[in-house]
Amino acid sequence: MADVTFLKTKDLKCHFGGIKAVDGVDFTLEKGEIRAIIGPNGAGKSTFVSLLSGRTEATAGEVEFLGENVTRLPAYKRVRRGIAYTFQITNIYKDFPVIENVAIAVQSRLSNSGEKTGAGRIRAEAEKVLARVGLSQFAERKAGELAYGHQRLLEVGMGLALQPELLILDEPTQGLSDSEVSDFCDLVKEIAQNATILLIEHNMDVVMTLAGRITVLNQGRILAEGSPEDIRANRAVQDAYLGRGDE
Amino acid sequence: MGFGPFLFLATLEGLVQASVLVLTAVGLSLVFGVMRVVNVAHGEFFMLGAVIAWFVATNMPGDPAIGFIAALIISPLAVGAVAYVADRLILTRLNYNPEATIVATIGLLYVIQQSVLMTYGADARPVDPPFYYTIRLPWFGYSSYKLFVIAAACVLLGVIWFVLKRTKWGLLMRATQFDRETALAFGIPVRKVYSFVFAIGAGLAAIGAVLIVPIQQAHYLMGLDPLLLSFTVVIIGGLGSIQGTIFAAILIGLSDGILSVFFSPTLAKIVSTLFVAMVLVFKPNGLFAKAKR
Amino acid sequence: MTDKTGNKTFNLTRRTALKGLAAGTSLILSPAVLRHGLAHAGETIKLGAPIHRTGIGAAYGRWYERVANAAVKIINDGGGINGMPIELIIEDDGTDPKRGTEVVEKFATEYKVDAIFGQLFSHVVAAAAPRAGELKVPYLMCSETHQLAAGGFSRYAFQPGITDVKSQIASMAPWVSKNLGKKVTMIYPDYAFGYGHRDFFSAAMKEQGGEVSTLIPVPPTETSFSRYFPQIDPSSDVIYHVMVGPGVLTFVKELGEFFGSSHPAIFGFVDSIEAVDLATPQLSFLEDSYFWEAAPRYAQADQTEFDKFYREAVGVDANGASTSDPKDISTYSHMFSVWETLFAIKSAMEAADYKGVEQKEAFIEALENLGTMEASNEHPQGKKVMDPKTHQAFGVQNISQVKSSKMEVVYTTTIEEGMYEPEVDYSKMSL
Amino acid sequence: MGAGMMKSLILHLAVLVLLFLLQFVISDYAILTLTRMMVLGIFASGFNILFGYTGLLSLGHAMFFGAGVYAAGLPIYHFGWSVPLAFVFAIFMSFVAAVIIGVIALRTVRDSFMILTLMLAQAGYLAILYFNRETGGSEGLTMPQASRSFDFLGLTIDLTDAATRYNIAVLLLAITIVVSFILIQGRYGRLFNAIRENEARTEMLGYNVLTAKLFSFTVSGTIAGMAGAAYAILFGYIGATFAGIQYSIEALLFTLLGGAGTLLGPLLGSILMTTLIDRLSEVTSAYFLFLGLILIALTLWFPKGLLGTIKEKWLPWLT
Amino acid sequence: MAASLEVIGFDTFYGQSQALREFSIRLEGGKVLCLLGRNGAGKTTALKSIMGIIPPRKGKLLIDGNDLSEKPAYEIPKHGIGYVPQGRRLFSELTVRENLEIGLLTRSTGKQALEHALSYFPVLRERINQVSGTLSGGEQTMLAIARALCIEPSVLMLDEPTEGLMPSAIAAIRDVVIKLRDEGKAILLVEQRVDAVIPVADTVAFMDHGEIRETVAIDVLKDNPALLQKYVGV
Repeated sequence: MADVTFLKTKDLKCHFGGIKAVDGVDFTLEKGEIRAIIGPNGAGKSTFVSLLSGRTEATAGEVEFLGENVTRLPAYKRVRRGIAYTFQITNIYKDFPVIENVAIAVQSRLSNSGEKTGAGRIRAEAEKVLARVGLSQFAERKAGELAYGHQRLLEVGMGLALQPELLILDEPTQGLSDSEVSDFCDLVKEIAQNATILLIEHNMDVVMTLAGRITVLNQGRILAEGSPEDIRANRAVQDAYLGRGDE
Repeated sequence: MGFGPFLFLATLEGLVQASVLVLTAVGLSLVFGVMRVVNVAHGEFFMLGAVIAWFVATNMPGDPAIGFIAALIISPLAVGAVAYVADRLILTRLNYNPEATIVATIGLLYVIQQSVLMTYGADARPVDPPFYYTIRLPWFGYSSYKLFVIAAACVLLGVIWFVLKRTKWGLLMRATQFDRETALAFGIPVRKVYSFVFAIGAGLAAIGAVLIVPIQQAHYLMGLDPLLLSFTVVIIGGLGSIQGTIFAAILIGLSDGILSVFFSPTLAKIVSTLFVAMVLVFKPNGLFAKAKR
Repeated sequence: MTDKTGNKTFNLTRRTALKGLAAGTSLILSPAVLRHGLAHAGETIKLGAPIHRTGIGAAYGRWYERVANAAVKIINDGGGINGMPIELIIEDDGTDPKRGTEVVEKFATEYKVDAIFGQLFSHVVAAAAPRAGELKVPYLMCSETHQLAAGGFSRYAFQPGITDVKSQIASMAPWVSKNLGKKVTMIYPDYAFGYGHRDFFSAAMKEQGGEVSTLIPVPPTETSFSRYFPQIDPSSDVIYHVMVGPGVLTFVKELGEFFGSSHPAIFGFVDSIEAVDLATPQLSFLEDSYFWEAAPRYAQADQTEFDKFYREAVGVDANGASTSDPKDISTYSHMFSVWETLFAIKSAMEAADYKGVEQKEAFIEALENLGTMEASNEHPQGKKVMDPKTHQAFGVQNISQVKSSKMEVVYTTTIEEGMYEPEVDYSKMSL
Repeated sequence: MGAGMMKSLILHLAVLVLLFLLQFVISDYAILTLTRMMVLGIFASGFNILFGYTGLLSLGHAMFFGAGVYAAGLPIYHFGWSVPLAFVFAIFMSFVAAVIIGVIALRTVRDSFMILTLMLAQAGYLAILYFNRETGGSEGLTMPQASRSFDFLGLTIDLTDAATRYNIAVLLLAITIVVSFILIQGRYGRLFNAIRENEARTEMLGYNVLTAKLFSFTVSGTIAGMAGAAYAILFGYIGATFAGIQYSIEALLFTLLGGAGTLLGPLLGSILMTTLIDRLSEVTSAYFLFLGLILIALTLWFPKGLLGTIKEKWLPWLT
Repeated sequence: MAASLEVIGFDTFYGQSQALREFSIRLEGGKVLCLLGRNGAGKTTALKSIMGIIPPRKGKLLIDGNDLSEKPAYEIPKHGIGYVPQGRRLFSELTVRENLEIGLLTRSTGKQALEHALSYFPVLRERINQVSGTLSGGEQTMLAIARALCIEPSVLMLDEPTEGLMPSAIAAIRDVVIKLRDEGKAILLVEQRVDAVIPVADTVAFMDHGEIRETVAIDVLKDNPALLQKYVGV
């Protein structure tokens, strides 16, 4: 059997009433990539990844993951197949201890893969994840009491705990300080050794540091795609950002 | 009796019921629409309105009509004041959190009900109607006061409509309902509007109650039925929509009156309750909701 | 030794180890002991009265309580029972089966009463009576329910004050069919109390060669009634109505509005206007219509000395209203049952020379053997006959006609007219 | 097993043992009333699985209590079924009812869920009235004398005996607590909590949230139904009031007072509230006034209830 | 002379997380100050904090020299701040007139103010009884501005007024902003796109992480593409 495409969308559309948030996107992603999606505000980036993760239902078109059509699968089933999503606005269990946040994700992975879900095992795995994202010292703290940057890391840690095939990071560095951003980039590089990463990002430094390829969305369509250098040089992209591409 | 007059009577009765129901339910709907608060104590405001009407009417010397008119003024004001205080003391402090307000208004329900029990007692007491006159039709007689109730409800609805659509007060409420944050940014004291809306909602229930006590009697347990019926009406009409509420009140009033003539009234209630439940499941914006957005 | 807490329920032999805990717990769980446990056994006769102070039975409960207090006062003023005064303990049962049962339990085990009396609404009785039997405390209901005579309860349950509804209804049918007509439309509450009327009266009419042609059940919580009236069969000779609950006044008012002056004969159970002032302007249509009454609300021309005495003691005037407020109408036709029940307890206890709970069995047997109770101050409604098998007392019933907004008795049944074959024999059951 | 879990287990077992031992020292009345408190405590415990642990506020849980009452009582009354058989049957019927109602009700959320459960319960209550020839309507039915004692595994169990009833209640309470404990300490407990705290996030972690909610709803409804069945067989009377709104609200009140999301909270709430009402009714007829005041006070100042506050402040390991 | 708008040291939080740090600005009448920064930098939060919708935990607010720090939110607009929120937030089920009347509610300025506001946008006059949700995007923005003008503000705050508009509409809005500035109003403008502000701004403040990182005069910015690169990307 020939290599299946890791992730592929065909003419994917999502319309809210008259607004065409995503309007016919053909997109492919290869295993092992770090791909960034950029674009001006309202370009449809978040809607697009919501369609991939199943948070939003597609109006038309298809999503294919590991050779299977997942367009009609509910979100939780896509997660079980390996698509993990981290939220743009920090979305954690604020009243629970940090470790419990991760443990919930670990339990999900273990029980979905039919493994034993003993309390000890879950805790051990959760501790490992916390170590990876550097939050071990806060394990017993209430998640809501963490600094904002640490909450973002926890958000990523929860995605990581699922050991996904594809990790979608929606504006992960938003609100992080410069030093946190660079730590974060290191973390993503490390994660990328085992997983494919799709990243929505505004911070161009981050994008340029991490991404192998960049996809530019504008007005719900793909405007350009290519290596960071190509994109930097692309006139259409600059127009889109500077607002002269409205017509 | 022929079928025609039969239907005619059922319709009249349905309209009387709808008249009282519409006032009560509009109050509930207004509170839900503007404040997003499900007020479980709404039926008790109704009951309180009836009881205060009794106190006013029995302590007012002279013609029953004077007592009645006094009740029509004093009772809604008094009930509104109670609601205003309740909002200030309880609901604002809960920050209008939906779950907490439901539980707290359940508490309020008991507090009002039992306070009335302690002061007014457990008896059902009648209020004299402002006038006695039975209209004799060829097939049956009908109380002229009941026709007055229908007319009064129409007038009051007109007033409500006018206030909401044509006055500064109405605009304040509607602005708060649609977007409280922006309302705040235009100098609308949202919290105060909330308190007043809560008071007005309760006052409307009280007016409905004053109109009904000459027909029914004031009793400390009379609040439950109007509460459930108002819920029904507000759900079918679409939560927070005043027009929908009016439509639904007439629909429910009429159908309840007519259905319970043909079926066992208990069965009619079961069917309508289940029907409402299904509306909630499958058409959560109410039966008359246009597809929005 | 007298327990310091006044609690006499402890078994001293088994409270060694956890003494402190027990004392604490019992204080929390049984606050009542502090108030009522102080009198020593054998000093008073304790009677527990669970009363419908609140809930849908409240209009009745208020008068039941008033009558109970009046009767107890008379008994105590006369030296009590067997030389012991009655200690009357009243608690609200909320007209609720669970609370009603709890109160019965409390009376039986906490207050350790000698007997319980006073519950009226049948759903409360249905829940509470069996528990009284299990706790082996005499339970005297004032409720009209037929559940007792139908064999639903135990040997501890009695109804000595008021005749049950089956008997009341059956004794009405011959008179109705003879004097008013044979074709009847019934309007009755859509719950147990109404079903009794529906079934017993239909059967009794059939026996008389009449028929109940239309049945109109109305939910007890209904607040407006007009829409039910078109179902009334216009060819009926008689409209038979019985309604209970807070909506009764609305019911009769709307019936009047609907019919105006021309209508079939109307026969109602007085329940439809219990606690309602007949002088209300809109009730004028009831003029000339008929009611069943157990005890006539309005003092009759031939009023007995006993009725006069009873009215005075309870504080009710000749119109059945409170002497302090002529607008406050009593539940005259039912509340006498409390009075007569208390005096039945008294005479049974005296017959058994009752001194305390040890003589409970003798007391029960004495209740069964009350036999004929003649009309007297103790039985102002009239003569009663206690059936030892069914534990049900039977008495006379009255049919009254409304004249000038008062009710005049036009016919009084004999006790025999209301008798039926016993369906149970409690006296053979174990105690 | 963690130390916290161990402590929690010991505490719960100790409470159960204490409840068993209490019967040797407390007054007769306390035994009678504590029996009822335990049965209602079981009902509230069932409610708590849904409300306290999963975060779904049902205002119609009396429908399951009522389902249990009638599914146990009617076969005994009409067909003379043996008590154990009727009891098991009632638990099964409550389970079926919970699954069906859950499938419908869980299509809605928040306000709508609360109103919908209220409406469905009201329909159930009216249905009992409507089928009054079978159910006895609002008057209810008194269980026949013959059903008040039965032979079970060679033992004659007399349900008119207070001590017997008390011990059956303790046993059923123990079963409820132990089952709940296992459930809550296990992976479902974590999942329920996660749903309560943040449903959307939980779905995005790969959980089928709807199934989990239905599971919680079913467990909750079945326990409530078992409590109802126990009520019917232990106290020998079935009536429509037990399916009324009042009982839905009592379950909520007990849970809020004792502490939502704690296993012993509902029982504690039931004991305190019933005792309070019992005391107050000696002084006033308007004892429900205090019920209302307590509800308001709880939402304003004590949203976590007694045990919930204790858990938060001092005993974080409490289940 | 006191500044029209002065914000001193706002610290604002969403629950635990801090959204504004030591946020301070000063704005004179007849000037336009632009807040620039990417999504989540705290621009909208800054405006909402000024309006009191999300009250700051710390800091001072002065309008025309009046200290409003302790005032409840609904008092603030009465002292002369008009607010055009992000996404316009019209009362879309109400008519154009009703939307404007909401602007009039809390000040007794009456019909005159309404007429004056409409004088900037003749097209709205034609649609005065139309339900505002049915207006075109550009008209909706105009209405949002007119509504803010109804309270006769000395300070006008606009949050991304040109977002999602056609270029022609953008130009029209821009002209009105310039006109208002020239009439002496102090204008605080939030934008993501530099090109939108270059023609109107006097000063640009770059925000990131809830802080103002740099404040530059517009002439400086025009000549310095490196700054553009740094804060807006590309």
